[in-house]
Amino acid sequence: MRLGRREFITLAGGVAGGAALGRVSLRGISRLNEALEPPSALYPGEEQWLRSICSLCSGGCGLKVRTVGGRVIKVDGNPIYPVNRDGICPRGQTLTQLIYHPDRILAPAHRSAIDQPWETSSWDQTLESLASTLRRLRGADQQNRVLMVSGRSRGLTSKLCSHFLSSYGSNHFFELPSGMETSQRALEFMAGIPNDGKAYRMAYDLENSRYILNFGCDLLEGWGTPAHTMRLFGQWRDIKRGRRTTLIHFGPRLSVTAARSDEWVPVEVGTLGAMALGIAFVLISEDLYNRSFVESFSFGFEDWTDRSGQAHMGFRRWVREEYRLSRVSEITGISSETIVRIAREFAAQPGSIAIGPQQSPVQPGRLSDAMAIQALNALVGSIGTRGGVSLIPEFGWPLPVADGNETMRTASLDGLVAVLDQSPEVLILDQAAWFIDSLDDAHLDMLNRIPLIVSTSPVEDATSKLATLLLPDCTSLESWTDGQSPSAYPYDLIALTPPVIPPRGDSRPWGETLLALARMTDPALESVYPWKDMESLYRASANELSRRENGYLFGTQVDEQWQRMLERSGWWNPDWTSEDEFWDGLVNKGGWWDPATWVSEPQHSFQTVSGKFEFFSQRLEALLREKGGIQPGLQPSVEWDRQILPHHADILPDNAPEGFEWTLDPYEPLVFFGGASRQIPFLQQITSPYSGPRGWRSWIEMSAEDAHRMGIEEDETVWVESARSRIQRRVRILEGGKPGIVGAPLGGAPTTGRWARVESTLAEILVPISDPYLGVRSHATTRVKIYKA
Amino acid sequence: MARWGMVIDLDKCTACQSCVVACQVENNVPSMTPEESLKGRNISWIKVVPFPEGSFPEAKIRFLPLPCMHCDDPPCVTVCPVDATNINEEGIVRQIFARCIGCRYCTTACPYTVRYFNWYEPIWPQPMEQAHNPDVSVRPKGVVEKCTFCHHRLQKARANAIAEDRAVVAPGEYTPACVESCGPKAMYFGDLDDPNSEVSDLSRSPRAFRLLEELGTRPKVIYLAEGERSGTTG
Amino acid sequence: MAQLAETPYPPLSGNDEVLFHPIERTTRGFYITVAILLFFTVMMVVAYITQLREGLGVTGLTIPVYWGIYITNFVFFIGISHAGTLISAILRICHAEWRRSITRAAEVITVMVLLFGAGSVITDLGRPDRALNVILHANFRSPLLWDVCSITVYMTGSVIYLYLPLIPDIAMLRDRGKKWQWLYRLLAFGWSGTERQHRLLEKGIAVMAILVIPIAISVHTVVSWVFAMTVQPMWHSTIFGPYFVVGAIFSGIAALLIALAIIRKVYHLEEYLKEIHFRNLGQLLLVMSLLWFYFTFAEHLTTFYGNEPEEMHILMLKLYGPYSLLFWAMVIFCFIIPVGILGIPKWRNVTGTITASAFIVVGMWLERFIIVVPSLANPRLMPSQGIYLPSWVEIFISLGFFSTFILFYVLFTKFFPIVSIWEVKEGREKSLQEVHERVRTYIPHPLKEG
Amino acid sequence: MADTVQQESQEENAGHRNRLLAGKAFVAAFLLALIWPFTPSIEQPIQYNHQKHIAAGLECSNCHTLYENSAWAGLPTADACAACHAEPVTDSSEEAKLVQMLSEGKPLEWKQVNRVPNHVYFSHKTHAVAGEIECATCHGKMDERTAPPPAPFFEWSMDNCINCHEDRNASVDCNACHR
Repeated sequence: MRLGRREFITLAGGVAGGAALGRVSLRGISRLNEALEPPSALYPGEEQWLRSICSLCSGGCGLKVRTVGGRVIKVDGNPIYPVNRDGICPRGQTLTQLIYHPDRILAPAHRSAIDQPWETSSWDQTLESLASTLRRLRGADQQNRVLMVSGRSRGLTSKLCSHFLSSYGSNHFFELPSGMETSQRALEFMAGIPNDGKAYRMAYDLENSRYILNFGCDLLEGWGTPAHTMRLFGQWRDIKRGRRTTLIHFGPRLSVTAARSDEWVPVEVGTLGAMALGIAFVLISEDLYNRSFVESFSFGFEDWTDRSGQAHMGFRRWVREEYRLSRVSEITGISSETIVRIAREFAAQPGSIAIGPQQSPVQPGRLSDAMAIQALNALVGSIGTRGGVSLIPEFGWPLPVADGNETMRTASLDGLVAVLDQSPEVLILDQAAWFIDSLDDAHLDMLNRIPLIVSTSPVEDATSKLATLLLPDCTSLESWTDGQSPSAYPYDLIALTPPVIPPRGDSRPWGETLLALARMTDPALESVYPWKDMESLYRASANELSRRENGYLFGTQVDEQWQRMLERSGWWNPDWTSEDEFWDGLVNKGGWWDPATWVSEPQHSFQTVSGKFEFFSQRLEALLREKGGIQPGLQPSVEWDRQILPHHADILPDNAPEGFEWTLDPYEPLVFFGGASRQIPFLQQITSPYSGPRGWRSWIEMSAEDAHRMGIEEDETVWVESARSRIQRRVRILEGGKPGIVGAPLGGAPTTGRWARVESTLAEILVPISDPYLGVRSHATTRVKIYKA
Repeated sequence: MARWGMVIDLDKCTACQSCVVACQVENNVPSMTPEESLKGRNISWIKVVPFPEGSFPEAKIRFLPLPCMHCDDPPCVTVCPVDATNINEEGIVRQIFARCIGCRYCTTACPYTVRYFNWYEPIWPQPMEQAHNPDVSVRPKGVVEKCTFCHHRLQKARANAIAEDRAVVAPGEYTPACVESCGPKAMYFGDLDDPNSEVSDLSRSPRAFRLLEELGTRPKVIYLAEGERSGTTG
Repeated sequence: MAQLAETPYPPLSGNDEVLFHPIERTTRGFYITVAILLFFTVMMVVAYITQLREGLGVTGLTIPVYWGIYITNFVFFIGISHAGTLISAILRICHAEWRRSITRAAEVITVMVLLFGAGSVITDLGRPDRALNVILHANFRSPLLWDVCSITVYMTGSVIYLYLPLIPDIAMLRDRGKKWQWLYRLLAFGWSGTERQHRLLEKGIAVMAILVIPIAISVHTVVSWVFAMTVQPMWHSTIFGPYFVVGAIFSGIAALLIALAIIRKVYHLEEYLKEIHFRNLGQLLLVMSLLWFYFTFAEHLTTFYGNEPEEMHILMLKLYGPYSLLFWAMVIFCFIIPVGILGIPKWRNVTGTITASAFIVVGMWLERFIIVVPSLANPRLMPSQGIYLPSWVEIFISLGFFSTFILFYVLFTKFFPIVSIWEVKEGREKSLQEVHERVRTYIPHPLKEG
Repeated sequence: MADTVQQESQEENAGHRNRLLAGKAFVAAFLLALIWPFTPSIEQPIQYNHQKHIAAGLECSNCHTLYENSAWAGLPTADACAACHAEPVTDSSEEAKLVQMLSEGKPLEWKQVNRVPNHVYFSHKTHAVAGEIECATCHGKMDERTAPPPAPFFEWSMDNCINCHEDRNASVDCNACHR
């Protein structure tokens, strides 16, 4: 082919054009690529690691917070915080999502009715309007028409809340029950507490327990302090610690705890007490119980005669006659072999402990069951010993006021509902989403009649949905935050951290709001609380604490060992010599604690009538006498003893109506523990580890056997109907679950905010069962029928 | 050169999923809208997978935290048509988000299903983007992402080591977010090639096993099977 | 030689004017057809724009079903592409004289459908804007890149193979001097029908015919390797290569038969596409159906006897589980119905073969779906996440792909003769003689013996 | 076949050439259009004079406080400026602007000039301290600048990064930089 000039130009042009086009498209595509990139993050800025305390549940874990350029990036466990030491539960991790939640309430707001739009207003205005209402009611001597429900059960702000209400003149303060109330009451009845007006709490030395009989507690789903319990669980199974701690779980539902225990004993619903007594039967009849403890330090084990000459049945005979293995086996549905085996293991070594019964705000368990469980602890001598259970003085932030009286903390849901009947005028919901969660529609109607509902939630939640006045609190990272020994934790501890970031928007710590409210309501109140802000209140409180002569500022685990060793040799080497030093140490180290709180030598002086551990609680007897007995007209007799000795009583009627063949067992999953956190997307994505990430709506758990029989598929919608009402739920099929048992989580989809979904609450169908002794609900297990929607 | 690996003690795991959230927060993983979440499109570089065993009453549920296995012979790396995923000398399998074309061949080739795809532009409802970790890129839509063993933490640790004239990253200096957050301390992380490290010690335990070992992927995440219950007599 | 001159097969003559009709006369039916097809194309564009803007989230794909009907379409389209080039090349090499009027129709299918095969993969990409990375940062260890290579080569080969035999026909159109002169002039490449040009063309076609066969086989083998090279249960199979190739030829022939039947009917080409074409292709289809069944059977039986839990799980889902309906439909469509119809010589007519073909095309699409989805939907370490259902976006894009493919095909017939005119003419003029001569060479020569 | 092409009419050829020329022009325009707008110039709130400040004895780390110990260099805050400029020190109009802003309590919003893509991990500490790379290598001679740079001195492309890494034997592992 000849190559002329023209052809050459054509060719060259083509080549050049093609090459240019190629280059250009490549460039263009890379530009496009850049354009499609998400916008570059904000300019980073300086990185800091600060300390704080988690406020998402009553556990109050220590936090290590990473901030970059003044923004909270990551929250982790504080390695020197003794409760959680490094570890943290998933909820704590989501503080970033809470702080920067798109539905954060950033300024006070009010509305005339709940169907009206919100109007934001200044703090002064808003507080003044609330204060004027409070003044008016006080003037009319109607202080009791002011109610406060609080979601914080520990810490100085909580104390301030209850004290404020009592100084104001109302005695309707309610706070989140810890769920340990029933166990604690049982222990108080049997082991007694000093009558010195101080607060006491029950504590377990689980760190040193070797064999744990867990009667229904969801240890791994938010029991006590989630991160602490998880740390304990890791320690129980740490190969480096030598012996592994055995965990036996009793309960009808295949919970995460049941699944992760060494053995799951799927007892029938409401038979935990019978199970405990069955084990007691084996211990007694095989002579496996701790003879030295029972003979020297217990009362009511053998038959006895009271001062009036009335013969009483001893615990030994009671158990041997009433709780024979065959009967227990029949009640609980567990074979005698299993009961005998577990009882022998339980008695075989020191450090055995029985904990329970099952706990949650809706099912705190029965007193009689709890007493049966504590009786087991007495039989193996685990009261006050290493690895055992004890009642220790409640130690926390002192409120430095002259008059230390607080409103009695009424922790029962039923008590609260009763007050709602008395036409209250002001209801303050302080982070109380848990409370709304446990109410059914009828209760909510009652709430709707209250003229003024105040919500303090930092984000839109169930309380802000009901409220007509918002006083936005800030999260614990935005304010001075304290911590103290969480429930069941065996050591005295207080902690304090300064704010990590300034409050977002116009939110304000609730404690400071209360101080301001006190100032505005009444000069008398102002004189009680002379502090301008929480920092100065903490300072005053810390000064009181600095006068204590025990404990240490937080340190590493090595420090902890060393301090224990010192204490054992009778030494105490304080980290501070003055109030200022104490304050500085407290703020710098994050807190103070006493690693030697737990007395390792058995403490065998009991503050009971007999001065011993009472299998037959004379204090309970006195109480019953005062109340006129459970069954009116019943005279002291063996029948009388029956009511006082630990015993089993059916909670559900035997003859269930036709078709109501399932038992609904409500529980709190870890992510909704304490009722809040529904608005956090990361938590909605991990609601249950059972069936993968499928949150954003509530569900029920059904055994594979039942589901198969009913032809129900995973994720299918069904009706759950009780004698009261019916609700819809999605089904999660639980491979290996106990047939006839339906697990139902409390909590579910967010009720407000951008991700709100309409869902009927579980409370709608629950039929609460009251404890005959305490007069409050003990169970909410409910007979239901289930059919396809 | 270190060979980073993880040991997960299944005996200690409480299925709390703290690792899952820690990872999401650390690595700027977007949380899904409820609709997407219900479609099963959650991205979680580590997830807890239940393995029910046996039927009532002898039922057991084992929970398996499942991050990327960082296989020594990763099936995902060979199939990527554009070299967007690779394994480096230290055995970390990574995704180069800027190169990925989103063909999802790697996600299908991975026998562990631990690679995730960005179905949409990630959503950060204002002002949640404030909490972005500046050390980790935000992935655009249409690319695959996966666990990186928190590689950015290694980058930082190494930067520190270099600044302090150390040749290697000290043990404990580099820990992924999941391991750091684990409450029961069921997760361990370190250099598998260092015979004295905790992970290499644990990897030789009789309880140690690897997932789907028979596929020849040689995972660097090693599980410890559940321990035996203590004897019945003290 | 003298004897040959006395052959009783003188050249035939005939008028092929009818073959120009589709190009030169436009009917109302054409416009209606195009309008309908365009509608789906527009819907496809709308759906794709939605997907580009929003992301692949608008599809029904989830974790772990990362591949759905886009990939199914990809495998299916690439399979269909074997209709043309491969069949026509084999028939050419074998000197099967009946091929003359069907080769063009077949080759066009290949070229057109390959576009959509490749297009399916692009559609499936999360970042189509970065598709060029495949060239810029090629990783040759990836079977997907082998695909890119072999499909590119196949595409090039098929285009050349389509184009070469098209040249004399284009020249004919140019010489008729009607519409689109410039186009035909450009494409005719100066064809004047000289002896030298004919020789070159024949040589070119012959070379391409031979080249294209291994390329075609490699293409579908490599497509199968995309799956087989992973360790996923029921993908990791050694016979996937031949299995896919057989399936491809199978579906290709079926698609070709449907195309032929439509062309025959619409353009009144009964004289060119005779019953015998359908009968012959029908026989081929019957053979492929049996072969396909053999492979399917072998594949599943091996899995069943191996009894490997992961594989068995997927197999059981296919046989009895949520995919059983599709699975058994596939067996019926691809084996029972075709064999039932084509096995009876009387039914191996136009109606019979296209009925079978229609079932086979659907059945083979199902086969691809059943290979892609169940293995993904049930990964080893994850509880099943339900069944994958394609979203409207995927459905519209798939429908659009089919309709646009048909549209392109229709447009092709509008510009170029769908039956190779010169080859038909050549056959008429020379082949009787050639066949006669060729057949004589096969026969043992009795004359020499005497 | 070439014979045939040559036989095309002259007119046809001329038309062909014109089309070709038009095509070339199009391509050229396309190229220009794509390249032109992508070098935006960055305007800072204050026309800061690096030369003057460095001559007066300021160190890089006085304002870019983080560069020696973190991944980021850090941009000066209003407080840093206020340390000297609470009251005017010179009669510069830019300074007056600054003093005005400081007195009004307005934040000083510097615009980031050098920006690596979102998917890159770049540590100033590693480069400047451990790698002992002069600031000027990437940022140019800032001590000679009297006004803020409108565009990056260094082109932040992967090729440029890798070239330098190869020259200095630094890691070219993808994971060393991609995040």
